[in-house]
Amino acid sequence: MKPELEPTIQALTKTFNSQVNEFRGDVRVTILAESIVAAAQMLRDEFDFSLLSTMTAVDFWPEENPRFEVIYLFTSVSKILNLSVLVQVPGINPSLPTITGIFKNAVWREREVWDMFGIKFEGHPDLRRILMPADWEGHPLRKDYPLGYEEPQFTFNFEEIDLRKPYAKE
Amino acid sequence: MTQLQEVSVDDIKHLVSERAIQGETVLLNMGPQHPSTHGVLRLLLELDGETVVSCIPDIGFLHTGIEKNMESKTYAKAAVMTDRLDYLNTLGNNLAYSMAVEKLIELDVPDRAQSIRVILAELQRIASHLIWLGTTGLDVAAMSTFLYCFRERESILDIFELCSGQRMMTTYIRPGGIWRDVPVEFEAAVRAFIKMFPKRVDEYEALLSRNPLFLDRTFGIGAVSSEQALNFGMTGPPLRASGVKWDLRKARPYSGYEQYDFEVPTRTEGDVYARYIVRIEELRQSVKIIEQALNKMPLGPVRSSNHKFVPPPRSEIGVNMEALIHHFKLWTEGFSAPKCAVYNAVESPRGELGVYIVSDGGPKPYRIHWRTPSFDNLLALPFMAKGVLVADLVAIIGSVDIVLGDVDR
Amino acid sequence: MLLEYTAIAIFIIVAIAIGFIAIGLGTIFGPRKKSGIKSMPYESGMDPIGPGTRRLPVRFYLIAVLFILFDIEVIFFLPWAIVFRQLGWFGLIEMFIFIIILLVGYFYAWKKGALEWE
Amino acid sequence: MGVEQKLANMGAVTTTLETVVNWSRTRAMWPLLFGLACCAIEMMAAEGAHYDMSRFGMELMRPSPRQSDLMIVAGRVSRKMAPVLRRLYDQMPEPKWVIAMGDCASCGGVFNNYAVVAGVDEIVPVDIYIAGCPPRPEALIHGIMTLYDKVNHNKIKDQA
Repeated sequence: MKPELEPTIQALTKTFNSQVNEFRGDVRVTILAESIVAAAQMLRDEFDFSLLSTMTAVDFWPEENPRFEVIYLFTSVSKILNLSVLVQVPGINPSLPTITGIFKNAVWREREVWDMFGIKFEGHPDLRRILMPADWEGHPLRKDYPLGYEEPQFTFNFEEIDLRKPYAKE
Repeated sequence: MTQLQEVSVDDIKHLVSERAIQGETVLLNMGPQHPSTHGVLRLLLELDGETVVSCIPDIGFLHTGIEKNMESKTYAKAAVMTDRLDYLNTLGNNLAYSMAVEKLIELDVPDRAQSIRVILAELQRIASHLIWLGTTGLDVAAMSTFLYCFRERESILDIFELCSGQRMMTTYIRPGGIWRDVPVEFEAAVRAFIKMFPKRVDEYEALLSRNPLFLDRTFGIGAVSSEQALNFGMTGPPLRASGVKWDLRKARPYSGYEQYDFEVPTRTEGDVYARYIVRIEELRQSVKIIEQALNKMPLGPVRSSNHKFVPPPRSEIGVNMEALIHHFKLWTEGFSAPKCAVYNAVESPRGELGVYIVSDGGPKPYRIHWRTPSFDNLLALPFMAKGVLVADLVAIIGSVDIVLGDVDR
Repeated sequence: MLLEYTAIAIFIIVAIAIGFIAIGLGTIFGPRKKSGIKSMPYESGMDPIGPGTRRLPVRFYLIAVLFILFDIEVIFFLPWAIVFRQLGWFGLIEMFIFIIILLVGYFYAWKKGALEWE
Repeated sequence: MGVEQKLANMGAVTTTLETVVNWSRTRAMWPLLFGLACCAIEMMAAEGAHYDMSRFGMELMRPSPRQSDLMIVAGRVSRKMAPVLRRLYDQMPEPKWVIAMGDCASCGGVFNNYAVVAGVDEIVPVDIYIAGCPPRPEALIHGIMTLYDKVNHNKIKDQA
């Protein structure tokens, strides 16, 4: 744990009840879903975490209640610090407040998390699918979404795959 | 004559201004197949004559689900997929992924492998910048730079082929070091390249830097201030061109970068010309790094000897029973990582390339997220493109240097 | 006298013939297959939005007129350049006056801002 | 249809006509500028000065499908790109050919998941498959040579 990170962690744990754990030098603070906007605002203004490096989600599928875990990774360019903030999100109609007001690059990151995991973001300017085609149903990066593995065509199973492969007519 | 399939304006009504709905401004698709979008990027442009009123990027045309695919492969086999992410910076992807896995399982890397990794990463940075320079030259009607840049890139690809047998998708940097030692001719080839290359960069500068046509097309266009750049999440040359001195090789040195002295070129204007100057300067700095790394390259093993995670060399398998067991376990089931999450970032030619691995204790990564720089650099395009001529928009897309494999993953 | 004209006539005939042969072979031997999508306007692979023909801003027209103006001026140089020797000083001065008149027009357009895009 | 379909079986006349027509088609076959992913970089390297694909009549990579005869699908085709690819193929004038460059275009390659079309032959009829990930520029030029052989041997009768 870098010494400069101490005041930030104290401030975070004081204002929002949060657990802090550290692994291999990365500090991770877990806070509640409602307070993410305030935390982001505080981190950017008071502690100069001016760059939202990335924002993504992880799907712990069999567990139902906190099924998703959304990770915000903040970087402070001036103090060369990294801090990741975790938010637990339930599985049934998951939703989170948006932080696009604070960080502009959250606009696309949140659209990607919506597209890949189906987590809604209230207040997002235009929450559309970003990577998948617009009429795609299902959210691919969820654990219960099939990989879409098709059996590759080798010599031994060439004929039967050839029959059902939809070749393009002229 | 079948009826013209027209996409009516009202299903994108919430994105464009109302002048488009009345039909005053033209809605044009600078679509997935376009010579100057550097890949399959679709820009829905709202044009008033030649000036761009608003530009709405639509990405995903090269989304290949690499993150989902990697979840079904073991750590060693997932390394092969990392090359296909940012296909101009294949060794940089390998480096980011290998260092993340090494951080996850606390694997040591011998010094010789560290310096070879630095040499290859810097050579890959030069090759990537050369493609950027060639294609941006093409976009701004300087046709000859394309041929010069690809001539130099061929000599870099010969070096990659020399040590790994493949030109682009080498997967040469793997968790625990590099795949095998570089051949004897490697050092001579790299020295020859370093001796020849600075003169070639002066050739490019002579072609473009003080060329009035190039200056008219690039000066003062698409300027981004440093606060806006940080707020958009831009990293790499576009951020350094806006005046923020943020380079991961200096900020958080990895793989031995702290031993080499090189400057991080920055400018303050943040426009297309500033990004051009920053990248041209980075070409020279990379040559300096390669030279120092080559001089400091120690002898010794190139891959960690911890055979729980790294497959033993083939010579040992026939002789040593334990090595055979390690080899068999690693290549069938793979090593299992502790249950935790790790983030590791590397400076790619486009910016901060980070890998976030969540592991559940099994041999396969539970979730891999790639923080790719082009995804955020592209986000600033609509802001830069407001009120700009279409020809300048082409120069701006070139200057941001996006790679669609990086954006769509 | 007649000989020169026959030379020019042959030249013109051969030029036209080559043009027709090149295009004719293509239309005769080339397979053609009409289809709805093929006749649709190409917009880098996507569906065109809105009607194709619409009102264009006036600046395009302005640029077009200026181009035609100065292009015709260049065409007038060609016959002058051929008989340049025979005309001698008279031709030179005549052509300078012609150029100066057009330069006046050019500066007028420049100062009025017709060349600026905005 | 062209006149050659009408006088299809006139022995010597059609064979010499055939060779002339096929010869003319292989001398300046302009590819469609359609680079998708990594194979596009190798295609650019093949177009560059070192391998110089323009020695084989491919001087110009035409961005618009109206002026191109050959579509080189260089890279992985995602589900979102498939309709665009089919539209571009339809908008190319006859006679047209398709080269599937690289494993991802030929059979989905490394990516066997929901997002990638496993092989471009599900969308457009492919003439030549080039293996390699990415195939070397020499492999691309070898593919073009095989395409020229194919074009030189195609009969006028079976031209739809």
